[in-house]
Amino acid sequence: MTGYDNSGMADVVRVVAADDPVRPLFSPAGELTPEAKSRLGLDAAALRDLYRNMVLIRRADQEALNLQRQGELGLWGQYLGQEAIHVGAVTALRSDDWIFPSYREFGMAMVRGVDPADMLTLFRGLSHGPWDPRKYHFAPLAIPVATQVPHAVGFAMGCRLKHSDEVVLSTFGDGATSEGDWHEAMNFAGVFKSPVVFLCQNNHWAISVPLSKQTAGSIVDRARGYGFPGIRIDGNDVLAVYAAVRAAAARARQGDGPYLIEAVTYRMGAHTSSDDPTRYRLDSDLEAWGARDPIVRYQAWLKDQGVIDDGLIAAMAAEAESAAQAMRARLTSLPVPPPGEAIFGRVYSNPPASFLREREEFESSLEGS
Amino acid sequence: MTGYDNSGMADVVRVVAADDPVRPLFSPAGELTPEAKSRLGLDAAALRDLYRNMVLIRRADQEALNLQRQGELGLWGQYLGQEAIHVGAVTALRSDDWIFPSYREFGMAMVRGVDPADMLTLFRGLSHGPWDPRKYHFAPLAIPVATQVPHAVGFAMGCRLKHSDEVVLSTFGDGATSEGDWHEAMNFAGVFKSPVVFLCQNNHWAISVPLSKQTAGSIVDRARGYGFPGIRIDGNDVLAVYAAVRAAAARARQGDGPYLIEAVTYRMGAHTSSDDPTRYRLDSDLEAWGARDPIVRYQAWLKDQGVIDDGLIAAMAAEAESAAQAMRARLTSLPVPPPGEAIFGRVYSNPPASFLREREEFESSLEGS
Amino acid sequence: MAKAINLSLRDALTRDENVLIFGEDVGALGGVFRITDGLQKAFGEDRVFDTPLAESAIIGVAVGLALRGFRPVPEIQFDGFIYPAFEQIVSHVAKYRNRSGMSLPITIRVPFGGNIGAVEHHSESPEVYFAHTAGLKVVTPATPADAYALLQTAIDDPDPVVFFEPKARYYLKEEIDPAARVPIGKARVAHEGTGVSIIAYGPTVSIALQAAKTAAQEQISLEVIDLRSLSPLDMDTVMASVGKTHRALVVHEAPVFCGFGAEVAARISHDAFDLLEAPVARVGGLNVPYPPARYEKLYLPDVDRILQAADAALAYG
Amino acid sequence: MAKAINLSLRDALTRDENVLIFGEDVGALGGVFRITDGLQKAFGEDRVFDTPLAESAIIGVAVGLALRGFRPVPEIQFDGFIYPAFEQIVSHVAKYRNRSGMSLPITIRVPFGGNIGAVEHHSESPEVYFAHTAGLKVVTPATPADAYALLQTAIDDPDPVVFFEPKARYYLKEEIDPAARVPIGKARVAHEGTGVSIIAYGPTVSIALQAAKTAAQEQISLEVIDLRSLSPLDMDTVMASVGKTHRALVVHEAPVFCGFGAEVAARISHDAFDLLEAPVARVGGLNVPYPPARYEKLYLPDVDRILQAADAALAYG
Ligand SMILES: Cc1ncc(C[n+]2csc(CCOP(=O)(O)OP(=O)(O)O)c2C)c(N)n1
Ligand SMILES: Cc1ncc(C[n+]2csc(CCOP(=O)(O)OP(=O)(O)O)c2C)c(N)n1
Ligand SMILES: [Mg+2]
Ligand SMILES: [Mg+2]
Repeated sequence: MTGYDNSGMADVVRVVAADDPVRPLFSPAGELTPEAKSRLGLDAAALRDLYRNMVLIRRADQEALNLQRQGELGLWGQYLGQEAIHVGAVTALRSDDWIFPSYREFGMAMVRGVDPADMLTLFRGLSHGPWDPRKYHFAPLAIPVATQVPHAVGFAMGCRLKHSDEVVLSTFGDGATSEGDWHEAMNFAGVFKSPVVFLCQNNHWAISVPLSKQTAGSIVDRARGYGFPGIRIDGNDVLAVYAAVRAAAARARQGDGPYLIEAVTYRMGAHTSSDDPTRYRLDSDLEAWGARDPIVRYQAWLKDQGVIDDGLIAAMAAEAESAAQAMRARLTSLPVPPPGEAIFGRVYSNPPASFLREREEFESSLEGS
Repeated sequence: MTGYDNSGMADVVRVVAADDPVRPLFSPAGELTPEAKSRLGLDAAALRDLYRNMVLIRRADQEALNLQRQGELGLWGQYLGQEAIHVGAVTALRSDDWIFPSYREFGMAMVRGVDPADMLTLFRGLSHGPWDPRKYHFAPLAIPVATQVPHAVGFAMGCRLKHSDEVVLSTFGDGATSEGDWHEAMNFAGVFKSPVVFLCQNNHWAISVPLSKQTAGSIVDRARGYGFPGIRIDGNDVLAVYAAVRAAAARARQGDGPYLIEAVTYRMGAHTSSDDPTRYRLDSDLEAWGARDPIVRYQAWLKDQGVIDDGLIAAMAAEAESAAQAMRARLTSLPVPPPGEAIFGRVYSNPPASFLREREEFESSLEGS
Repeated sequence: MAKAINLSLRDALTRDENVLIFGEDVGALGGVFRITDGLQKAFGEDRVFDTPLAESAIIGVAVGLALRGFRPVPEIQFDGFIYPAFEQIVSHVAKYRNRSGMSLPITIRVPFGGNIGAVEHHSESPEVYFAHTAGLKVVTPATPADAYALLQTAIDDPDPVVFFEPKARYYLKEEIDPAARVPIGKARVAHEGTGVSIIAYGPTVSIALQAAKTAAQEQISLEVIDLRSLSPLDMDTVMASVGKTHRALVVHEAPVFCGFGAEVAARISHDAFDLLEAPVARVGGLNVPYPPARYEKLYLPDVDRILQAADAALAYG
Repeated sequence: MAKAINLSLRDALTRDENVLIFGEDVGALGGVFRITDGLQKAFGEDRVFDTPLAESAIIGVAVGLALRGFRPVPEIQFDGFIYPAFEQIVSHVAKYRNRSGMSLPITIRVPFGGNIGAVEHHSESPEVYFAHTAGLKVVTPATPADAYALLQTAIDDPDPVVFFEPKARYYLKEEIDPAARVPIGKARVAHEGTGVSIIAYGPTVSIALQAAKTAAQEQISLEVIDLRSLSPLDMDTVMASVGKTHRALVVHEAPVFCGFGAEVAARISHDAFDLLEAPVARVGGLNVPYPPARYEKLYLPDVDRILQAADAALAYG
């Protein structure tokens, strides 16, 4: 401890981890530098794959919206405009790195290989969680805002305790940063130096509440208060997201702790199919952000680089089209699981006798009717 | 809105209120500058009063501990070592500025004029809140950590909505900053630009958990993330606390919003009378911080300034002694309120009939026995 | 009912300048159910405002605003999102007056219940958590007229009230009498009958009424009691009914185990011990987490299950 | 009982390397009740560690740790401080398996109940909030032996368990058989009798036993059932007892209104309708916030109130 002098408070001054492998890759405005872009080490096939995945998930998003409008889904929340984050982030991770999403990360799950038709059964009212998280290292969607963030941190704490080298991606929206769970989890991550990358998808809206009414200060500035670095980047540039997540994940993997990435983007659709953005949003915003469309921009750059041509673009569009049709066909033909199993089947590993009795009574009452 | 250029993210960049009337008063290490000290505008009487109040509340604290040891109180939580914060902060406020304390602010309440014997009935198991907050503009003690912070912010929001010019003091410990409520309240204060001064009493411990295991990053750095300024100051210097709170309150009063003061101090006693610090704390810490005792330091300075002499010091000690004896005498002679009133009397303003029936039955059952 | 609640809020805002409405999306959007539609426009951003996404703070600042002299009417967007505010409600809203003598005239509005085909966390029935919490008053209307009048009473009440709105009944329409008031703690006989007393509240009242109608065709007479207030519970009205019928069953959407029906059944069984001609039955949600939408009709009480329980009660012994 | 729980944790840590203990002050201090005394020293900071002061995150990270393959045994320091974690417990701990197929072998330890002369928020009995929440198992021991054995079972169970420890009984001492196990969902007959069945759990079991002893002196025979498990509830044992006595009363510290006793009373009244010779009585806390310590004995159920209720049951009709 300390005497009464300047160092008197030295013990309460925590220096933010000086090392920051992400910052050098970006301009002060959050754009990936040309220099960093040239050093990504992605070959043409990999660059094309980023494009292809963005096209695939956007088309699936559109198809899901169609399905909702046709009454095949109860609800749909578009991620239109956020494809660069979904594709860039997942591609930057190792396949055994776990992802803890909120509820808008359908695209991320697709990139991870979860079958989109299976996933849609959630929005069709058939299941609360249609995939096995262990198979895809992809946690169930979390609907209560920000509540998944402590799960991600706990999982990352566990990776460290097991001396394994996976890292965890925790993704959430701008609105989520207002919740207490978000703060508690950020502080835990800092205190336990957990291998977790926090990825805020700042799409400017929490349903109808704009960032200006949601967040005092700025989201990225908060990282410092938790003792780890953070950066605000252009969330509509798939390569920027890829570069930032990859560098932050590498840093976490080597034991240097958490990192916060604030990826700035824009929710081009409604909050969900139940929402009516005309009540609170100006069309002019859409236009401005439409000009920054992540797919259009990336396509232009790829052409520029001669990595892609109109033939390939058309081919990928066609692939996305048939994938969307296949998704629709499979979804609408999927059987409805039997009620007993759907309602009682997964509640307990070790179901109490009274619970099993209730299930039996329920199932026989169905036969009855 | 913005096109696709650097200003593309301009709308998410919130600049922390540039004005900071507190910072200039302090050295980078958080010491009040001699210059600022000379400009406090406190006359000799006021300077003496700060000393007198610290002596009074320390003696009361000691007497409460004695009472606990003698079985007159069920519990006592000392604030030994934190007197400069208690006295400096309250003195810097207007008497109609509300204070929302946690559970260790007995000294603050005394300075506000709450009768100490009445207050002690809380720790004697006679009442959950023995004073009328409206009379003293001093909210009830809040035992669930950090839960009072949103109350303070809501109250401050209300002051603004009523166009009145009171400000609110929200005080809490270092451990409290880990709770979700703390974060949510800080963000609300920033978003609604509420007239509230956040005063963290960083006494290095949350029961047995040291700051290093409690807080990632640093507490004061978090203010920036909420869009308002903050400063870390020497919490064992009553003039530093007075100056910081007064300047932050003046800023809030004129509509410039919240301010965070991290007053660094040390919990010289046990967490409470139920605690055993020998299990987790080194005596050497106590020695080091003992050397920074707020009363000893301030006394030396006052003598130096010729504001106080041994005669006055002895007189104040005597006054504190008799006040402590009076507190003890009054406490032990206070009647035990009748059970019916104590248990049922304050639950509802508009008690349901069934509730009144239950109270009647209860009271007649007492006559019965 | 949505319109009735909107009107009730509007009238409260007009009548008392200290009434404040706030929560997530209650401003420009008018709430995800449009309950606060047009209120911000009419009363301004100081009276009706959006908050950040933080339920604990929404309730916590309501406490502070109430202490400052306001009558806060915070909205919790969905039943499933009241849990983050649980500590503020249980440790402060319910207990603050008991420790300070200061009243908290807060009305917490919560759309609750299922049957809307929603995704997880949007169809919960958490009412008993609050009914068990001393210091709170807990009410829920079943009709637009009651929604209007009960909300007026709740907002005027000096004590904190949790106001549960049966969201699956928002579509109901009815003439509103702005002078009408419904006291907290007073149940109503929604349908007179002699055979079995069906005790319901909120979303299950209309199902109970359907059951009564169906039963009538078979010359079975069911009485339907709409509790309206869960805490305090109006046992006088309940016992008056059971005094007639000597048979009772309770219906709610929440899981039966430790649900509000347990209190009602325990009380009736106790107070009407010598009167009862059949055990008090409970018809409610299954003891599982709320299921996916496709299965909710099987989870929720329905007319058939009510009629079966009523028949069993009548056939008993 | 404190020693028994400490030993149970120690044995679990030894037996299964995936068992983790964490919470506020559980490390160097050994917990405010010394329940984890010496465990960090013995098993290291990776197995037994202090956390920041944040209950929601304590439970939230327990979920993440369980998903990663651990068996977390988080401690909530006091009953009154579990509320901030309510959302994580109700929306995730209870429902996670139902949406993911992944089990959460989490045991949440919570010292609960009053009678310790504490300040506000340190004497709460929140058990029914969790018993009503489908997906959780809720247990509470009344003796050191049961505390040891039930905690072993809880930690081994693949499903989440809320383990309520009657803190006012921590002082109880008893020989421990490390091989003993108590299954979740099995009540025990704590004292045989024929006159009235007293259903108790946790802190009220010893009061019920005292009542039984006192009554015996007046040739009144009371049977005491210690539920041990609230969810699931062992109605077989309860009904076997009521089948003998035809009279029952339930005792707990929580307020009676919508307390766990409501479920027990409703079930007995229903299942034993033809057997009962007196209404099922409930003896519990008053329907007020927990009072200041000086008054808690008047708030809490005691031997006299139990005996009065038993006499009334015996005298009934
Ligand atoms: C705890 C909680 N409160 C409220 C809601 C209702 N709700 C669903 S999404 C949402 C806005 C979330 O905004 P953000 O975090 O920015 O994510 P985005 O929808 O923009 O992807 C709200 C308020 C919820 N799901 N959970
Ligand atoms: C929500 C909650 N959790 C746990 C506790 C138990 N507890 C009482 S004080 C305390 C430590 C608080 O530390 P700090 O905020 O630094 O305040 P200090 O005691 O140092 O003044 C804890 C954990 C509590 N009162 N409330
Ligand atoms: Mg958003
Ligand atoms: Mg502290």
